[in-house]
Amino acid sequence: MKENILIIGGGAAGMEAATQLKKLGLNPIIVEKSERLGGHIAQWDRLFPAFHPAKDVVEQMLNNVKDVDARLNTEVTDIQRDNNGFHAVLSNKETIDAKAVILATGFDLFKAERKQEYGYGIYNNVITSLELEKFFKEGKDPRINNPKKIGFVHCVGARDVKVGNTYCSKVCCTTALKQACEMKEVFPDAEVYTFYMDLRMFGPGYEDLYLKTQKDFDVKCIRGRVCEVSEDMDGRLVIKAEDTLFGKPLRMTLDLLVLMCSMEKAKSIDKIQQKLGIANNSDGFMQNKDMYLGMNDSKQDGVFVAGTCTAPKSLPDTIGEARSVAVEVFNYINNK
Amino acid sequence: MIVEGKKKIWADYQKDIPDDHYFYVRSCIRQAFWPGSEVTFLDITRNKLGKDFYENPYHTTCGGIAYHSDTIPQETAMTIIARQFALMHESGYENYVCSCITSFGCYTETLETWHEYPELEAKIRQYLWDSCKKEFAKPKYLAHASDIIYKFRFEIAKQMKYPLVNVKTGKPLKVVEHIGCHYSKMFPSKGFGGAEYPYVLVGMIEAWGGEVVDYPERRHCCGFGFRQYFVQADRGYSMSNTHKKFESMEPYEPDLIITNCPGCPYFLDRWQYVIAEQTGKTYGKNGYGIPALTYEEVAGLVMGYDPWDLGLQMHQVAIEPLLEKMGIPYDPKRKYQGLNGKDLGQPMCPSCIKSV
Amino acid sequence: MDFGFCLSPSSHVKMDSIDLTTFNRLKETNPDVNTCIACGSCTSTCTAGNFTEMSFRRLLLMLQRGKEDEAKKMIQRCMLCGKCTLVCPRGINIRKILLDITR
Amino acid sequence: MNQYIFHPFVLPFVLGMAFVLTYCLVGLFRIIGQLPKDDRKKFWRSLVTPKTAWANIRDLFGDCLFHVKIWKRNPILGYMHSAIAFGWFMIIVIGHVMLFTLKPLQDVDVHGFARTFTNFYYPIFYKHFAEETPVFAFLMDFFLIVIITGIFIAVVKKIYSGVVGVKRVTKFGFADNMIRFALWTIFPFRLIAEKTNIMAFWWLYSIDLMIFMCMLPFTRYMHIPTEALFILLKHAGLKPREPRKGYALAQIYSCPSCGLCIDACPMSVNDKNSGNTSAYFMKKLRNADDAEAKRIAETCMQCGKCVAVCPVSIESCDIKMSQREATPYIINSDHSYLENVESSSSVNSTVLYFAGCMTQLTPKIMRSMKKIMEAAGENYEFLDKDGGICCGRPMMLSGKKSEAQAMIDKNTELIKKSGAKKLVLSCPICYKVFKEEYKLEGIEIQHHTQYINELIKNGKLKVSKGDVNYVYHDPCELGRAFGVYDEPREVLENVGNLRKAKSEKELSICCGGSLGSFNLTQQERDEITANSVDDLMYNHPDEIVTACPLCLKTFSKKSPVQVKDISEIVSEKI
Repeated sequence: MKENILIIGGGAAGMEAATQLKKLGLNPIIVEKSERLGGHIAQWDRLFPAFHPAKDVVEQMLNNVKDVDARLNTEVTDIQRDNNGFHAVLSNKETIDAKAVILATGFDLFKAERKQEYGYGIYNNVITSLELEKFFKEGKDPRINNPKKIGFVHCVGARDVKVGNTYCSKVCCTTALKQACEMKEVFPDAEVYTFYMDLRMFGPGYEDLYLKTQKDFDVKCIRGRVCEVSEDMDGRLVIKAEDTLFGKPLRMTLDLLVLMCSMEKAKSIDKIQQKLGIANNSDGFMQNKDMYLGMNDSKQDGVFVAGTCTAPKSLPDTIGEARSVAVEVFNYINNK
Repeated sequence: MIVEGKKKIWADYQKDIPDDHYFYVRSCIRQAFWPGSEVTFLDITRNKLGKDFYENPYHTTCGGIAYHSDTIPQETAMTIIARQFALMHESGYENYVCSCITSFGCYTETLETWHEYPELEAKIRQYLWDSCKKEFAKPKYLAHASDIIYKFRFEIAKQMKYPLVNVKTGKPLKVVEHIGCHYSKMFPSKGFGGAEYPYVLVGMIEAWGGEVVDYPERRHCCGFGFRQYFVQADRGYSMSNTHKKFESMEPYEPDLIITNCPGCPYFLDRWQYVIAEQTGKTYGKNGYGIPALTYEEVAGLVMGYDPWDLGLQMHQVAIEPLLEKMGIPYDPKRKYQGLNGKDLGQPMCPSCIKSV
Repeated sequence: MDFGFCLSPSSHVKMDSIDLTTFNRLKETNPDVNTCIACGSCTSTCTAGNFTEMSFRRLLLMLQRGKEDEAKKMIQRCMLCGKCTLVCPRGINIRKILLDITR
Repeated sequence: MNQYIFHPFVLPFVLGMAFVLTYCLVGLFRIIGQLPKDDRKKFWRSLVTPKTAWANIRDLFGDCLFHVKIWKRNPILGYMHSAIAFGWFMIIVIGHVMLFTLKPLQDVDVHGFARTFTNFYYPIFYKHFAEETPVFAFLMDFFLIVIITGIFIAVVKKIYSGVVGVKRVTKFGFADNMIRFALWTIFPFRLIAEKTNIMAFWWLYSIDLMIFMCMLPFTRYMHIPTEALFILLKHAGLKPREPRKGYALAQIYSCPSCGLCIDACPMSVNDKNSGNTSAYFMKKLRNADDAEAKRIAETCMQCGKCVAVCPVSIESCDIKMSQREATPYIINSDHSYLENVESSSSVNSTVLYFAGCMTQLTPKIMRSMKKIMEAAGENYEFLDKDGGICCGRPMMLSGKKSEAQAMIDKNTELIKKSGAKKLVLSCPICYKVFKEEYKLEGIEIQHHTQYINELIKNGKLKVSKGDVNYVYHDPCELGRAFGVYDEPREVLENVGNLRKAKSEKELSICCGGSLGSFNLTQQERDEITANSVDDLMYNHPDEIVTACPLCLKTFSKKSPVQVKDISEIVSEKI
């Protein structure tokens, strides 16, 4: 039995699902739209909560899928159901027949320009969390020029009806604290502030990271959401927030502002999703069959979902889902 | 209130108290506030219970007031304490018992600090040598005097003449217990029953027939809080704390408050008068206040000591109603006579709270 | 008798005895008063808050803690410009609530 | 023999006519009496001022008789209305003309009072009483048939309103339905009566007329007699001061409840909200339902589209404002702290730029304006670089004029102190209040669309043309309020290609963010925004352009393409 399983998306979820499916004796085929596997996580430098190099994890995952059939720079342009399962047409005109489809299409990072009051793309020194991660990885970014005062804004594009995203993006809190610590490592003299609405330290070791952030790295956490950013004469950023615990509006001049952008379901899959008949939830993420026991099943027979296409998730969550989807698919093929 | 839960906590916080041979140190202020208390304590323990209590006439203050008021550094306070320990050592005792709660707190803090930082102990040893040419040994046991009474509460009960019972109704008296903050709030394991639900006074009340009143502000400070009280302008804060406690205990109609700290009975007693003057409100029945006694005074009362010998006339709040409830005979004429028969003088007649 | 000191008023919010009529009335017409997550966006962007103590976040709390007089005093500073409504991540109709408080 | 000159079946009609005439006369005195003194003076003067008198004549004919505005909206609707109204008017006129030419059937000479009284009903029932000439007979029959065709359309419209391009119609109560039915049956009855001369139909015809006239004052058909007065009052330049008195009352009676504003209102995307449109507002006022009128007045976004489409030009936005003023919120505003506010700008610039509260939240506009003014070599200064005072318009919108004045005064002081000759605003909300309420003599007030257009026209600003397809959204307070439609479009033509939205200019749809409404929830606003975006995306533009920071923020949430401010577009093309 060497059934084809089409996996759309070669990020953490896609790679891990492929690894497990291979082990289970099936033939996974990854279709990835970018020129490499690894997804968002490959752009990351270190992972929370323990500052583990992302490279280690990604390399291991890549190593696991080196025998897996993967099509890079390729997108699924059309997909149809037939008697044998699914018939997919790729952008390189190739066709694939598969018994089952796994949507592991992940997320798009919220476009920070949409929160115009934060001035991303307008002011020089406003960057996103992803750009900061690139800076840690590559060691240079013209906008990060020995800053003395650095601010992190949580919940950019999350928990905000004004951009239409009312959900919590789950990982940005911890990411912000991790990056705040890393900034202190790079610029020990800098003052680092985070502006949060709630700090949601839900996972193992996360609360310890929070403690470390305050204790060892002297990062100052201010409970209040930044609502306006402007630029002063010297091109430094003037931010306005309320220190809600102190109960006063606060104004501060910063050299660098990092926006913790939220996750949104990847838009590029919309067309295929429609063809497969997979609806979205009210938050824009894909609907699965059931929140508890059917989290990897879609409402369509033979179509499975894994990873952040259904909701914001951390890397361990995603890997766990990828493994469980492999089992689901295995059982599905065997019971056919 | 789940009594089992409390009992479990009480069981968790127990400590061993040696049976005999104690080195006793007095409190600076209790002797002035409640001159009968320490005398009664020694009389009960020595003569009624037959225990060996040694007092060294050279002992001084522990430095606690100055320390908590930030007027001397910790090293100085520790050196004073080291000298006390040296006196004990010289006298051949190793069980240290102090009458004052703040002292108890200071001693505990010092011993714990030395335990964590032996180099500091060495330094203090040097200071003591330099200043007094004395050497000290740390006590084997450290106890507060109320711990001793707690330990022997059943022996006292055996000799009891007037239990904490209302002779007219036959019902147990409702007793509020108030523990000095420094007894166990800093080191919960050093007090009977821990910090949240101390048992030391509850044990006495239960053993002597009373009923403990549990009220919402039971944990709250009496209002002494060194710095609040010392500055006159801040004294209102001190009184407000006391006020809060009384407002909270009032609905339970307590007959009596037992305390184990020098300051607490003082503030719980005197502020009742000031509150009455300022607000017109008294917390006892019929215009009287609620008597706030020390545990020694209560022990003395139940064992049949004469109230005036116990120094109960030193209380602002009249204790006559309590004596009548317990059925203890007293001579009203002797109230303001000293032990030598001379007139002590009467307090200025309060306009609100009844003094007789 | 003057002792040179007196009882200090309690600083506690007495939740058992506060009057929540205004807040409850407000809740009926504006259920979203309950959805505030106290992020402070309204306060920080407030045009009047630039010059005064005006803070809608605190104002809501005042009403919830029975400090109606303080709340009404604070409202007097409001310019009704609507910036707060624009930045609220929970989409609370702040201007409407401000106006309804005094009804 | 007088029996043929008079027949008892005319009595219902005569009674009805007498009633309605009395009612209208009393109403006229009442409305005029309720006008404030200065307004009344203005009114009398306007009647004799040639300019307004001419406008009166033009509109009386154009609107009351020929219904030009309805024809413009929708020809079928125009025909329907004209057929009934103009047709009826014509048979009344022709009937009166006939009165002098026809011979009674019974050759009886009627004189004096009897003659005058006869005039009253004679033309209405002439076929029963007189012999007709063929020409008149043809005319009368022709117009009667025309009326009946109009009624036919009306009946069809009642069943399916789509035939006249109307999605939603006003829902009527018992009285309005009843009088409509009376109106519809009057003419068929007359036709049958005239052709058959059966007495029962003459009776029915007369009774129908009575029902119509007696009910008229209590229904929407009151617009027939009132509209003329409303036109006169409007041309006198009055503003409604109180929501149910004087000028406003004339408008209330003039509203025909046609419901054209229901489809036009942006709120109607949600059927639940179509009850909050102007037609219903006027109805609530007419029925003296103050609580509902107040609620609707406060729900309205004040976008002004209902006024733009109204065939009678009812100024419902103004009436809603007067309703808000009538029962203002009691805040007891205290803006004494404004005294100490200082401007962050220095003196001695010719152009003063006031960003306003909303623009503080869209820094791109401020930055673009800065770039533009610098590129044009202007001597400029920002008034509220460091955050300023609200312009006062939002306060006005809550009906609190005097409170708004505190801010207006302070801003006026700051602006005058700067010595600038020109004030440029980015926010149409500010623009409206600056134009209407601020007294800034010698200082030209421009919105940045006008300002940029001027800079490009006089060559101060050089821009390059790209090939991006733009669609322009007219902000309500810039477009409908001040007719600034061409300047932004000219600017955009200079930098790219302009595509048309489905609804443009005075018909453009509010973005949904409006500060005007107090009651709309976020979700309701989102629905409006989505609808407005759909309208703008009609011709598949690459980018949506607007000229209001509030529109910009509102659209950004829902738009599938980039939304930009016009200043941003221009600054990209310098």
